[in-house]
Amino acid sequence: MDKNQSTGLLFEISHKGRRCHQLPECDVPFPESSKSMDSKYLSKANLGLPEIAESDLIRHYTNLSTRNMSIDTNFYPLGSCTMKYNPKRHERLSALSGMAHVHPLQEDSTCQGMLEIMWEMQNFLGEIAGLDGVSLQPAAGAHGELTALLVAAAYFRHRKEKRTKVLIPDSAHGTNPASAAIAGFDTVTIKSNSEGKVDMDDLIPKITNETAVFMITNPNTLGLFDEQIVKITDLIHKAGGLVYLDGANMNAILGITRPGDFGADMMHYNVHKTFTGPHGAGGPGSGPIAVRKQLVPFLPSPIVVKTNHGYHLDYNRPQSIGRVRSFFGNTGILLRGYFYIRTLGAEGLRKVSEHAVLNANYLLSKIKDHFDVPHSRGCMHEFVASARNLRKDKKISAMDIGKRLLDHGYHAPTVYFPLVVPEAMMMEPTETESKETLDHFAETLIKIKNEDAELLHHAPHTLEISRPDEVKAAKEPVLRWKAK
Amino acid sequence: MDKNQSTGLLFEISHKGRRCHQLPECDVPFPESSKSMDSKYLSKANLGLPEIAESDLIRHYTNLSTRNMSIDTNFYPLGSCTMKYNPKRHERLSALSGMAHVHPLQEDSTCQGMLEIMWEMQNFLGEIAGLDGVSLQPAAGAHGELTALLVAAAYFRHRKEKRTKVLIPDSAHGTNPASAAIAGFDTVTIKSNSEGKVDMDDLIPKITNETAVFMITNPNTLGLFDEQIVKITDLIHKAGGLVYLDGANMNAILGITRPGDFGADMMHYNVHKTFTGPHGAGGPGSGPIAVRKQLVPFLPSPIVVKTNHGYHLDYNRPQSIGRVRSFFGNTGILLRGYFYIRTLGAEGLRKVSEHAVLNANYLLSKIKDHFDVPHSRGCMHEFVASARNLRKDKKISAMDIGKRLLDHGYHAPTVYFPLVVPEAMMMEPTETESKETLDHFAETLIKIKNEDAELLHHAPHTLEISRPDEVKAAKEPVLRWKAK
Amino acid sequence: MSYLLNTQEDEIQMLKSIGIKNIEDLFAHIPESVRMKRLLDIPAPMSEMELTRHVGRLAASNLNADNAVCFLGGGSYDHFIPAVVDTISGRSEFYTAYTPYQAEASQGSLQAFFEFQTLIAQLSGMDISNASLYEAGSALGEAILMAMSLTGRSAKVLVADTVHPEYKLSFSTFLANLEPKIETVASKNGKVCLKDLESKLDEGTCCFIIQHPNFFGNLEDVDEIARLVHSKGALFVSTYDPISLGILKTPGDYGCDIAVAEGQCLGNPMNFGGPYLGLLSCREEFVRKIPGRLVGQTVDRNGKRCWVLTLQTREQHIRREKATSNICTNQGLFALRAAVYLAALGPKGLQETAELCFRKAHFAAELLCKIPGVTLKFNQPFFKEFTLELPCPASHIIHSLADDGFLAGLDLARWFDGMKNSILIAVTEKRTRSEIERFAAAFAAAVENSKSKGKNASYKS
Amino acid sequence: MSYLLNTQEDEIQMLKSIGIKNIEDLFAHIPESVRMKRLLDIPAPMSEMELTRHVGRLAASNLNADNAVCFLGGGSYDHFIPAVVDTISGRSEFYTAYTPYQAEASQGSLQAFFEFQTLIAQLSGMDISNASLYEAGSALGEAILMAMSLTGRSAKVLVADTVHPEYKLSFSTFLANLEPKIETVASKNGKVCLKDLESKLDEGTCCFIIQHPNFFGNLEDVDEIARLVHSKGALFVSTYDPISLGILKTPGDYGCDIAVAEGQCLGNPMNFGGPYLGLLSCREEFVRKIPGRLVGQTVDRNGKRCWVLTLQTREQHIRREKATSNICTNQGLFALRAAVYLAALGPKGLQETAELCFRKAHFAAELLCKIPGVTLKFNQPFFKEFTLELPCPASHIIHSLADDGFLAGLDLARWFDGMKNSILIAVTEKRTRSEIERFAAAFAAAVENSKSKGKNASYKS
Ligand SMILES: Cc1ncc(COP(=O)(O)O)c(C=O)c1O
Ligand SMILES: Cc1ncc(COP(=O)(O)O)c(C=O)c1O
Repeated sequence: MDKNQSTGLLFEISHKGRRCHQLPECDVPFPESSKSMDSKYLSKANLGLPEIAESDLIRHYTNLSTRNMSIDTNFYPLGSCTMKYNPKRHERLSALSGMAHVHPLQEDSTCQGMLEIMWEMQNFLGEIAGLDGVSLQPAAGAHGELTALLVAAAYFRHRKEKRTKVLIPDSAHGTNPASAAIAGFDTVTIKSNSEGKVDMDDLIPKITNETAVFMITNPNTLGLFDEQIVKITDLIHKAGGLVYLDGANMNAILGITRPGDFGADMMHYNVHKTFTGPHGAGGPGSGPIAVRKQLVPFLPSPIVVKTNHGYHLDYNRPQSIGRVRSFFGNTGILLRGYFYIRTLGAEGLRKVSEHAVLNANYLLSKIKDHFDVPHSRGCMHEFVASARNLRKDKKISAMDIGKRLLDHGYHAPTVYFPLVVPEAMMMEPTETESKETLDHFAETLIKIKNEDAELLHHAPHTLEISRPDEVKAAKEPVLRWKAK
Repeated sequence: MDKNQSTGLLFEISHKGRRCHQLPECDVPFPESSKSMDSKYLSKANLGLPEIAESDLIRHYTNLSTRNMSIDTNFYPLGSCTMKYNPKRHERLSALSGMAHVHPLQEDSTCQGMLEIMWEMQNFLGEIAGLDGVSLQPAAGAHGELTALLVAAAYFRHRKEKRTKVLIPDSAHGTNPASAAIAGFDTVTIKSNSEGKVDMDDLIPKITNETAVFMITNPNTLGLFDEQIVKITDLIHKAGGLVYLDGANMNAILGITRPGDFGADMMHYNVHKTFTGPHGAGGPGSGPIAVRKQLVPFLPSPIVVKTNHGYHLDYNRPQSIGRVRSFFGNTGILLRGYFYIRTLGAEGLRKVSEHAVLNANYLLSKIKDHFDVPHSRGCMHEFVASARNLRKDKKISAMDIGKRLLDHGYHAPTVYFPLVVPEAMMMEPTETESKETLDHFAETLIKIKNEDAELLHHAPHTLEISRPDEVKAAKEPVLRWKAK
Repeated sequence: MSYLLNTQEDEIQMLKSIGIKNIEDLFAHIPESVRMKRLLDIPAPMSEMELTRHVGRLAASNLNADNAVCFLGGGSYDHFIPAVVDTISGRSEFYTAYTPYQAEASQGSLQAFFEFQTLIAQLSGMDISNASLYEAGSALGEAILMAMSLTGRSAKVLVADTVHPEYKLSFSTFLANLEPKIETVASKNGKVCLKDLESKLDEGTCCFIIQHPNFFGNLEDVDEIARLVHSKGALFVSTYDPISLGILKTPGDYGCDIAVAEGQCLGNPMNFGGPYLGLLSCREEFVRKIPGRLVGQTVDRNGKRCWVLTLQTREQHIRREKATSNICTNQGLFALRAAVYLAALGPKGLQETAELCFRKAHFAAELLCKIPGVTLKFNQPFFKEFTLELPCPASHIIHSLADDGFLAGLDLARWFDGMKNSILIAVTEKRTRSEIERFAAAFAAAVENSKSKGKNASYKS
Repeated sequence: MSYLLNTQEDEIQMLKSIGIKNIEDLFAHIPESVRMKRLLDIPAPMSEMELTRHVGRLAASNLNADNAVCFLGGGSYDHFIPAVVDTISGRSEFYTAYTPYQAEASQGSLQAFFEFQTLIAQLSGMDISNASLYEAGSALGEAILMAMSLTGRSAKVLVADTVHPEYKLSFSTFLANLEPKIETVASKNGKVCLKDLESKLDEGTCCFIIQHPNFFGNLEDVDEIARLVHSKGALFVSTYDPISLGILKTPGDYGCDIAVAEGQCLGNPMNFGGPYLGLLSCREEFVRKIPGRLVGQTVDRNGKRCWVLTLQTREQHIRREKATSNICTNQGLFALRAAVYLAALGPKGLQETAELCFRKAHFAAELLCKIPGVTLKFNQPFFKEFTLELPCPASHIIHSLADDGFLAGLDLARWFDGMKNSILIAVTEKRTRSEIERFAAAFAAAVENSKSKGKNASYKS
């Protein structure tokens, strides 16, 4: 029950001489050698870290925490983010000493349990993707995109093919073009058609012998499954290119259809979305990738293999692109994904997607007569409503509606993405919400739509703060506290 | 960031067919014998437990939790309750399997670590009390009072003395007379004098050969150390009676003075106060007792003893009153007390009391010119202010001030206790609050005093609810939800 | 090490404001003669790192339900605790709050306790429940006080000798200096002897206390007992196993007046005996005699539904020596845990849990009874716990199975002479078939071993 | 098992509202040809009880820093994690929130990240920090991209061969298809050879990357390096050990331009390699080139101070292929943990921790070097980690010490041929004297043993 107490900055509540964590006396003699440390190495000034007692530290952060919305406190229909419930058993089990305190460079023989899990996880992700090889190394989805594109580049280099272009639909997430650029490719944008899917007339002429990869999100960021996908992947393959699937929306198709089966050659998972790693207010995530047979040799090293001497990490992969990070991967999040998959099994995974799509379509059915949803046909796990008419008629923007929702205890949908829909409000309820919650949310949305525009422009009215001045933040950036 | 979501009653958000905890298939064959269960034993109707999914269950309780004030979020100067900070390491360590999952009826040889801790704890509490024997069995302070009085009764029975009366100052906590009654004694109330201490003129004539026990709280509930204590204990002892110390206020005198040294023969500790067991919104607590040599044989069984075969539980205590509860005691809270004592050591414990008293006196110094504090001389770890004048002059009651403090993010002091002070506001800051917090609190108190009476009568204004109708609650008690 | 915040500089300013020179002056009014002249004799302080190492070492030395396989029960059970229970009881706002005296700042806990009261009433089939007592033993003491003042009878309290011995010891001590004498009703083949009950019931009897399933695991003839007890105008107090109500009928179903239980099994760890959770529920009309905290529903100034501590005129802080009980701090956090546990299981979960206990216990009993010389001591229906008669002292078996990593069960010789060879075994839903089979095998070996030993040497346990 | 809420009845109503008959219809537009006709090949579901047992068994089979004594480092360290760190990062509102896009509903995390940025800037002695990157290896990749666009040089990147081999592998992959070629600067006696550096630095060099203390544990001549690098207009990128800054001077002190670090040691468990925490801080003037999230301070409509994600025009969701980085989800929760850790330690705590590491490492080194044939491979000043030359393959020692319950150290043969007999050993503040002494004794025995073995059989490790 926070009342603005202890939420000054750590540095403002710091008080000279206070201590929280205290250390034992040193129990070893002062070693000869240590005297030899030259003063030129030693620190000069005090680091200016805050000095805070344990009770104040706890009060500070406990009160801060209550200034957040979160899955555990609020419905969070943030499109493209798959904010599903994070099971508590995952937190308990991933904290076991034999999980949390295993060193990444231990001998394989001393961490067989961990390797068994990671080996199984590779297989699960391969099976769900319908692809042949998996790397668990990437730390998040964007990292997975980059890794896969580096694999593709190595593959073409190996084949001595000079392919420089990556084709990306205009509805794609920003990480796709950004990853392509870092991987050294030129990006070519593909238009969306009136249905919000790939515009074949725009795509076909852009497929050339320079085409390296076509990156597609399917279901796409409008929540639509592009049924042209088989045709598209054929075209790309015929032209000698590879197809990349952005797997951020896998929550819609688990056990229903597999990227490998509809022609994708590479994909990433967002384990922190589809397989419910807690988002941590911005990570950590985990972005493993799955690829088709011909690309397997190029995957990062190591990969877990099973031999008759047990599991081990195979580094002996001469064609591998190498590493994309230090150590094994974001194991802690992979563990949660593993717990989730083992908990649900095949049926359970399929039901996840069935109900994710059911919930989205149900919510859509509740609001579609009240909000303009440009591309509602074939909605999967999410859909994108548009406030463009509201904007015209009542000067109410997508942002206004999002902010007003906060007053009602709902997190806002993803707004202004994808870019192809003006005043976009992207809603993804996920399968872990009830019909009742969706009913109340829909009612609220409709109520808000009919509220006074002024009220909405100034929303939220009941939160910790009102709307922040973002322009000021960017114009005169203040990125740290400074002692006066 | 709670918005009244998921906080209907569990029974109201229940939805037929939902599940949270699910169990495995039974892995044993259906046993012959089990068929033999007669249907007369079997349940008839459904129990009407709620049906809730894990995500809703977590949201329900997480949102509920934010409707509480607590140490971790607010300053909590609740007099007589010693609301000090509860160190997080205690929660971590008491949750270890080797602590939390030890069965109370294991063979001693299989729980030597646990017994070692409990044995040390007995010694620590004996040393801090200045007394000879300790029982860790009582579950809370009141339970400790009762246990000690039962010990006293057994002691007098053993000595064939018929002593029926327990003398209790009018400033005592309600549990003292209540415990005396259950222990089979008649209670005699002793007046307080103008200084808020024991009125010797009232006490002396009431000391007779029927006097069994004199129960005193020292420092008393006014936060005053009664310096007549030595004289009093002498008088009681001369009359053949025993002196009981209510140890709820031990936080004021750790390592400063010892009950045994000032004449107490028996006492209880509130481990959940003095030694920082979390209060859990009403327990669990732990109320071990310490007694003088002649009473040790009568302590409950078992007691931990150390032999050269290690530690064991001694049940062979023929004069013991027996048990006051099943199993060993509130071990989980005793563990936290042990962790605390081992963390602080002798110096640390003494400093606890020094700073508890320092903080109380400092707060007193800040407000005494603004509030009427009838008995401020010799204030220890807490003091009792009175709103009687405010009441007269401005119709502002202690309750009004307490409620208004809530609006400022401070928990209210203990109000209307002790009964000897009209419009009492009992404030105990504890040693784990900073000077800054006390300064802000004092300013707020003074500000409130000068606020408009109407505003105060209707306070709080910013919490989950406004003042509840307590009369209605008691007149037409609704103690459970009922299906319509 | 310390948790203090105020530094020496702070101290100086604070002393100035108080108007004294140094901290000692704060204690000046404590008679010199009784002030400590030395430091307490307490070991040196430990940093968190040292404490963590120290406690870790001690913890590792204890056999427990994680590093051993637990078949030990007798009132404390190794049931599974879903993670959600720990998560919720780990919320700071719940576990670092005090008793909810200020309703406006405590609606979270108050609502949770109101839900708890409802859950326990529903579970036990009674009208109302309080907000918790310490544990079952002392709760029975409170139930007796209640029964005395409800019936106006204080001559006699009857208790079945199939009730947990530690419960009996607890309430006997509790009543030591009050009027009623406590008489034990004999048992026959492991359950209440109805004849003996009938003969001992009289107009002075305020209540009869049973445990069902009883201490030996057996089911009692609850309907007949209820009839007999009520026929003499006494109250029927029953101690139940909350988990058993997943399949067994409730105290309310069989006419119990005051239902008491140990709530440890509802999501609370065994904690070497505590904190546990005393459950007490009863008929509506007893409401003003009920001990302990009660949370009631009401409305606030604006008519909004809310919750408060109520009927406090029963309690010690108002009624003092006339209070229904002396209890103050109760078991709030563990009541919360029990509520979360029950809500997490729901009706199906509780039923499945009870069925698993039942089936696995019976499977284990059958396996163990295949061991030569091992038999069920009573041929009575039981739920999750049963008593075996062994061809050797139970203590031998328990010791040797401990070395095999089993908490084998309870040596009944602890309380009952003449039961040297009897062991009480509990089987919860957590036990797997393979654990039970390994247990039976190890058990057989231990019996073999002990018998042969028995032949030559006949050493004392 | 499932986490679904909607029952079959709900389903029916929902389908009606949608206007379809059954769930399959929802997927009608997915081409029949690519729809799955079978269930996924995934093991059967597990209840929480089964999963807990299964994972418990697997966890128990792993040697770890709790059941073994850890002297293994090489970028991941067994430092003590105060309980407060777990308590705070365990708050639901922190770990179940998404990236704080809606500032009004995210002030908790935004303020915490602003504090994190300040703490890292203070710690590293740089002007500004971002809100975290994945981990050190990829963070160095980001630093190089930054350096390229800041210097406008893209011909050459220089890296010391004393930098962690996995970091080098990581950013090399990262840059594989971009312009700059990566050249390694040789080392001499375990630290950067200044001559070689000087000879390789030129006008095309965008930056030089070192690690200090370096991978082998040795301290680099940071001042001289800074001078050389800047003299050629290149940027100086240094990878530091955050704990070491309790006693060593900061990157800011020695003229580093972009400071990168692995933040695992700041209150984060070793987690078999992740999640970890990439730290990147730099000079103020680089602000618009910095990769990743940035939290900035501003005011709300009422002039109240608050925090928002800012300078997003650098980022992928606005800039797409022109973004400074492709990073989106970063390491929020671990940044929070690091902030809590640093706040919990404070200046004295960090200094004491660093001193304990330093003294215990040197104590261990002295003890180990008493073993015949064991010597420090480099005679350089070091902090908490050092390299030993052994009279036998490191792998032998590591294997046999694992059986004694030690994670003995890192076999350098993993990356460096010719270092078959070299082991890298890390000593943190957690190691006690007795652990170090037991370690040295076991180490001596293992060396003895291996040498003798070595004589007769010369088997491969
Ligand atoms: C469609 C899409 N692609 C890629 C990403 C990037 O994934 P991550 O944030 O895990 O790097 C996201 C998530 O933000 C996304 O929604
Ligand atoms: C002075 C005093 N005595 C006794 C008690 C009773 O202790 P407990 O609540 O632990 O039973 C209390 C606490 O409320 C108290 O303040």
